[in-house]
Amino acid sequence: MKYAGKKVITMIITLFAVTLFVFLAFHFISGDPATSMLGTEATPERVEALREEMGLNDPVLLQYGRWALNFLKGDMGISYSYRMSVSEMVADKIPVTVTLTILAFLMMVVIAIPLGIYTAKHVGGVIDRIIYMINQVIMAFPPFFAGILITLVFGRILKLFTPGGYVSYQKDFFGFVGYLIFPAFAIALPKAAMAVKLLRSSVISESKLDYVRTAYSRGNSTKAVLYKHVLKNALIPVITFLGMALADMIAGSIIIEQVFSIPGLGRILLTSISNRDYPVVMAVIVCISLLVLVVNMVVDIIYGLVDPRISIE
Amino acid sequence: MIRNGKKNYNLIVGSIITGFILLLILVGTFYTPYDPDAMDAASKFAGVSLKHPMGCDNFGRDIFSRVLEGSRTTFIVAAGTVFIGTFFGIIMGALTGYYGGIVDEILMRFNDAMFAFPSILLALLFISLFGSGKYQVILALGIAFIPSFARIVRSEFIKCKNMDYVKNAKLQGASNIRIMFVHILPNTVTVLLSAIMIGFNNAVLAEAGMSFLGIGVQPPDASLGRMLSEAQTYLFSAPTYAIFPGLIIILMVLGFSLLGDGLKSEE
Amino acid sequence: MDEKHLLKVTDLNIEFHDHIVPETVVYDFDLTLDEGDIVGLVGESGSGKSMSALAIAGLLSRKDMKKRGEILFEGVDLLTCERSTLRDIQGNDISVIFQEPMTSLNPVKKIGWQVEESLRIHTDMTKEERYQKVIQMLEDVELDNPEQVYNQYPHELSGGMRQRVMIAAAMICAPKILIADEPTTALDVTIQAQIVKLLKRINKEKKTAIIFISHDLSLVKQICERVLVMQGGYIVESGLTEDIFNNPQKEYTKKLIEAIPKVDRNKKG
Amino acid sequence: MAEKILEVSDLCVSYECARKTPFEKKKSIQVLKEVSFSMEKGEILGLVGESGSGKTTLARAILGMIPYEGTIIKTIENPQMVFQDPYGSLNPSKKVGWILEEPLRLKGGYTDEERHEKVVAMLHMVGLDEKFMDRYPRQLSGGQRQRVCIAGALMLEPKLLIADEPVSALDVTIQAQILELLQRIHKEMDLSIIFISHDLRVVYQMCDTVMIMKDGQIVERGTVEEVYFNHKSEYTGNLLQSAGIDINS
Repeated sequence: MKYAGKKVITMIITLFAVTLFVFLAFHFISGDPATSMLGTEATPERVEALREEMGLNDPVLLQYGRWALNFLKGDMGISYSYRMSVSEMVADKIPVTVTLTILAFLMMVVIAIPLGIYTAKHVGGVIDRIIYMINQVIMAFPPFFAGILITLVFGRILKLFTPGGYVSYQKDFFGFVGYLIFPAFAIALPKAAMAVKLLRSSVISESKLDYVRTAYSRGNSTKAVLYKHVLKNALIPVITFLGMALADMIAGSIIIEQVFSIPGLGRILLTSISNRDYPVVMAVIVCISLLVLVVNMVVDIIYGLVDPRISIE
Repeated sequence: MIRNGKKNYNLIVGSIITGFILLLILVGTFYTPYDPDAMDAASKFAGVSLKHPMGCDNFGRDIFSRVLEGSRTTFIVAAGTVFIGTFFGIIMGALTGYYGGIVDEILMRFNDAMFAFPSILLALLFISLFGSGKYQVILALGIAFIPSFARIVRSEFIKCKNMDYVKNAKLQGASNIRIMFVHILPNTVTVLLSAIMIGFNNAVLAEAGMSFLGIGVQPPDASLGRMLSEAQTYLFSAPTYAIFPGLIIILMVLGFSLLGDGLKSEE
Repeated sequence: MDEKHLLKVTDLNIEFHDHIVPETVVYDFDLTLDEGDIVGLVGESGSGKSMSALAIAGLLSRKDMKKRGEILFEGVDLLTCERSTLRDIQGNDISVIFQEPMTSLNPVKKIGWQVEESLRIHTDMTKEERYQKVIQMLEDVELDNPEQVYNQYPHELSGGMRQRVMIAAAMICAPKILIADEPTTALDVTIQAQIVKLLKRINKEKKTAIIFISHDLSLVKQICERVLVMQGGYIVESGLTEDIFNNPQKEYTKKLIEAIPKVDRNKKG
Repeated sequence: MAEKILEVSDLCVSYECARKTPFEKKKSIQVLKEVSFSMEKGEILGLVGESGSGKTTLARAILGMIPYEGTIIKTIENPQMVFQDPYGSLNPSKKVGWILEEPLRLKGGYTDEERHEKVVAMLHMVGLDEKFMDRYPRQLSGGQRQRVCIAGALMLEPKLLIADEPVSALDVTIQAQILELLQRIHKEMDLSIIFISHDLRVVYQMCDTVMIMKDGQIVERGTVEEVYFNHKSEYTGNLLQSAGIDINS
C-alpha cells in the first residue's frame, strides 16, 4: 500500500513537471496571446487592455498557477479560432479517443497473450517460424498504412463498414463501437505482434532458469511448469510493455483518427496545430499526458502486485 | 553467419533487404527515371507499365521516381534522428550512470517523465511550436529519442561501473573520462547497436506518421508518409499509389529489425 | 533384473546434440545405491558429475541418453518408462537440491507454496494437512518461525535459510533418494557445516540415500562412505572413501588429493 | 625486525543505506569497527572471514578506493589488487595485450616497443606466452584469466599485492597452480601479499601470518601456527571445525 502511495505521489509530481514544461514552452514560444486573439490590426491600447484583463502582465509562475487551477476546475481557456470554451470543445472528444484506445488495448491482449504462449510452447516448430515471420512483417507496418489497407480491404472491397461513416456515441453507442473496431484493429495489430515476440522470448529465457529445473524435479509436467511457474515470471516484462504500448496507443490514435475520419482528440489537435490555436493544443496535450501518466501509474502498481521483489525493496 | 550448424536466417534476410533498400536510396540520389516533381497530365493515374514501373499519381508524376526520392528523405530523417538521440543519449547516460548522485536523480526523474511520453506527442508539441519541415522533424524526433537512449546507456554504465575491471582501471590511475569512454563504452556496443536498430525503425515510422498527418516533411521534399496521405483519397481508383510507398516503409523497417535480431543472436 | 538395489545405473552415456558433432559429456557411468547410502561424486568442472546426477533425477532430455545404458530405480528403467511414471517418481521418490538456492527457488512464489508443491502433485492431502506438514518440515530443517517463513518470498531469506527451504521442499514426500548437487558451495563455512550436519541427520533418521556431488574433496571425505572420482566424463576411480583417500590408485586421484592444501603442524618447521 | 610497510590504526568504514524517502534520516551500517594492525615487508598475510566480515572492505580502504576514518600509513607506492572473479576483472572488449599495456600507458614514459617488451616479459613471468596478447578474455580458461589478472597487477612492479579470493572460483588443480605462482612471484619480486580468503586450508598453505575477521573486527592475529593450533578465540575454533580441520593431527 505504501508502494502504491509512492507511485501516486510520483505521478502527481510528474504531472506537475509536465504541465509546467508545456505551459512554459507555450508561454515563451507561442507569442502574445492577446495579439493572437485580436489580430495584428488591433491598436496597442486594446492589446494592452486585454493583456491586463487576461493577467498576462503577472509573473509567469502566477500565470501558471492560475492556469493550472482553472484547468483543474475544468476551465481550459478560450479557443483563438473558434472563440468558444476549450473545455466544451475537448469534453466530447475524450470519450472517443479513450474508447478507441481501450478497444485497441483489449484486442492486443486477446491476440497477443494466447499467441505468445502458443509460440513459446512450440519453439522451433514450423508454425512458430511462420508466426515469427508474420510478426516481423506486421511490426514493420506503420499503423496508418495498416489503416489504409483495412479501409481498402474491409471497407471498399468487402464492404464490412463504411469508410468515413463515423457514428457519434451520443446517437448510437453500438454503431459507434462498431465503427471503431476496424481502426482499433489497425492500432492493435503492430503492438500485438511486438507483445507476442516479447512474451515468446520472455518465456524462453525464463525457461532456462534454475527454478524451472527445480519445478521439473518435483514431478511437474511441462504444462504445469509453464502455467504454474514460468508464466507469472515471464509476464513481468510483458506488463511493462503493455503499459508502454497503451500509452503509445493513446498517441497512435492521433494518426488513426485521421485515417478513419474519427473526431477524437487527435483530430482536434491537428486542426489546432495548423491553426496555431495554442489554448486548444495545450489542453489536448495536457489531457493526453494525463491519460498516459495515469496508465503508467496503474502499470507500476500492478507491477508491484505481481513482483514481490519490487514492492518490498 | 553459421553457428552451431544453424544458419542465421535473420541476419542473411535482414542484410539482403537492407542492402536492397540502401541500393535504392543510393541510386535514387544520382538518378531517377523521371523528375519526381514533373507533372504530366496525360499519364494521370497511369497503371503499372514498363514506362512507369509503379504507375503515376493524381498529377501524373512517376511514383517510382517519387518513391526513390521519398525513401531517401525518410532515411535521412531517421538517420539524423538516431544520430541526435544516440549522441546526446550516450553523453547523458554515461555521465548520469557513471557519477550517480543528485544530478542523476533529477535528470532521471525528468527522463522518466519524458520516457513515459509517447515520442510522437513530444514531436507534435515541438512541431506546433517551431513549425514543420525536414529539419524540424529531425530535431523534434531526435530530442524525443534522447531519453530512451540515455536510459539504455545509463543502465549499461551502472552495470559496468561496478565490475572489477573498472575498479582495476581506477586503481591503475585511469581518469574518469578515460574509464567512461575507453574502458566502459566499448562494452555497451552490443546493446547500443540493437537500440539503434530499434530506434531507427521507430524514427522511420514516426517520420512517416508525421508526414502522413501533414506536419512532417513539407513539399517540395517527397516523403513516403506524405505520398500515403495523398494516396488515401484515390485509394480505390489507384491502389498502387498507396501500396508501393507503404511497401518500401515496411521493407525498410523489416530489414533493420531482422538485422537487429540476427546480430543479437550472433553474440 | 536386479531388484535388490534401490538404484542401479549401468553404462549411462550422455551426449549433447547442440552442435553438428554430438558432444559426449558422460561415458559409461555406473552406480549402485541402497537405502541409507551416502555416495560422493567428485570432480572438477566439466567432469560430468552434475550431468550424471541430473540424468538420474530425470532432468535431461531422453534423446541425449539414447546411446546405451539404463537407470533402474526399484527395477523401473527411468530412461524408457512412461513419462507419467517418471513424473510420479520425481519429487516423490527422488528429489534434488541445487547449488544456488536463490535461483533454484521461484522468485515470485511464496516459500510455503513451493515447499508443499510435491505434496500437491503426489498426494491427495487437503490444504490444511499440507499446511501442517509444511510447517512440520520447516521445523525439521531447523528454521525458526516456520509460520512466518511460510508466507515469505525467497529474496527475503538468507542463503543458509534458502538452502534449508530447498531441503525441506525436497524432503517433504520423504523420498528414497536425495540428490545434492554442490549444496553448500555458495555458502559460508559455518553455514556449510550446519547444512552438512542436517543432511547427515536426514540420512540417519529417514534412511534416505544421498548422492552428494561436490568439487570439494575434504567435504566429501567428511560425509560420504563411498566416493566416485570423475574426470572428463569418465569415472576414474571408485570405492570406499577411506581407501581412496589413503591409497589412491589412479594418477588423477592422487593429483586431486595432493591439490587439497594440507593443514599440518609440521609444514613450516 | 623487518621494516613495516603498512600500518592501519583505528580504521572505521561505514556505508550509508539508501533512503526510501528524502525525508528519512540517513542511516549507516558500520562495516569496519576500529581495525588496527600492521604488516611487515615480505609478509604474506592471510585475511580470513565469512561473508560480511569486512575483509574486502578492509582491502578497499587500504587501496584508497573508499572513504574511511582513522589512519592508514603506507610506506610503499601503488599497491595493486587481484580480484576474485577473473571473468569480471578483465575488460571483455579488450585484448589481453591492451589490458596489460594499460597501466604502462597510464603511467606514461614508455615507447610502444618498451611496452610490448614489458608485457611479453610479464606474460612469461606468469607462465603464459606472447601469443596470448592477441586473445580476448573470453577465449581464456579460468586459470589463464587469473594469470593475466596477476600479470596486470604486477605490471607496475608494486611492492604490495592484495589478492581478494583469487582462487575460490577455480578448480582445485588450477587453484594449486595459481597458489604456486603467487608464492613464486612473492620470492622473485620481493612482494608482500595480503591474501583474502574464506578457505582456511588455502590460507594455511599460502600465508605466514593470518588475521581472522568477524563483523568488522579482528578476532585474532598471529602466525598461522599460533592461530590454527593455539587459537584463543572460540570463533576461530568454530571456523576450523566447520572446515573439517582436525587441529590435533
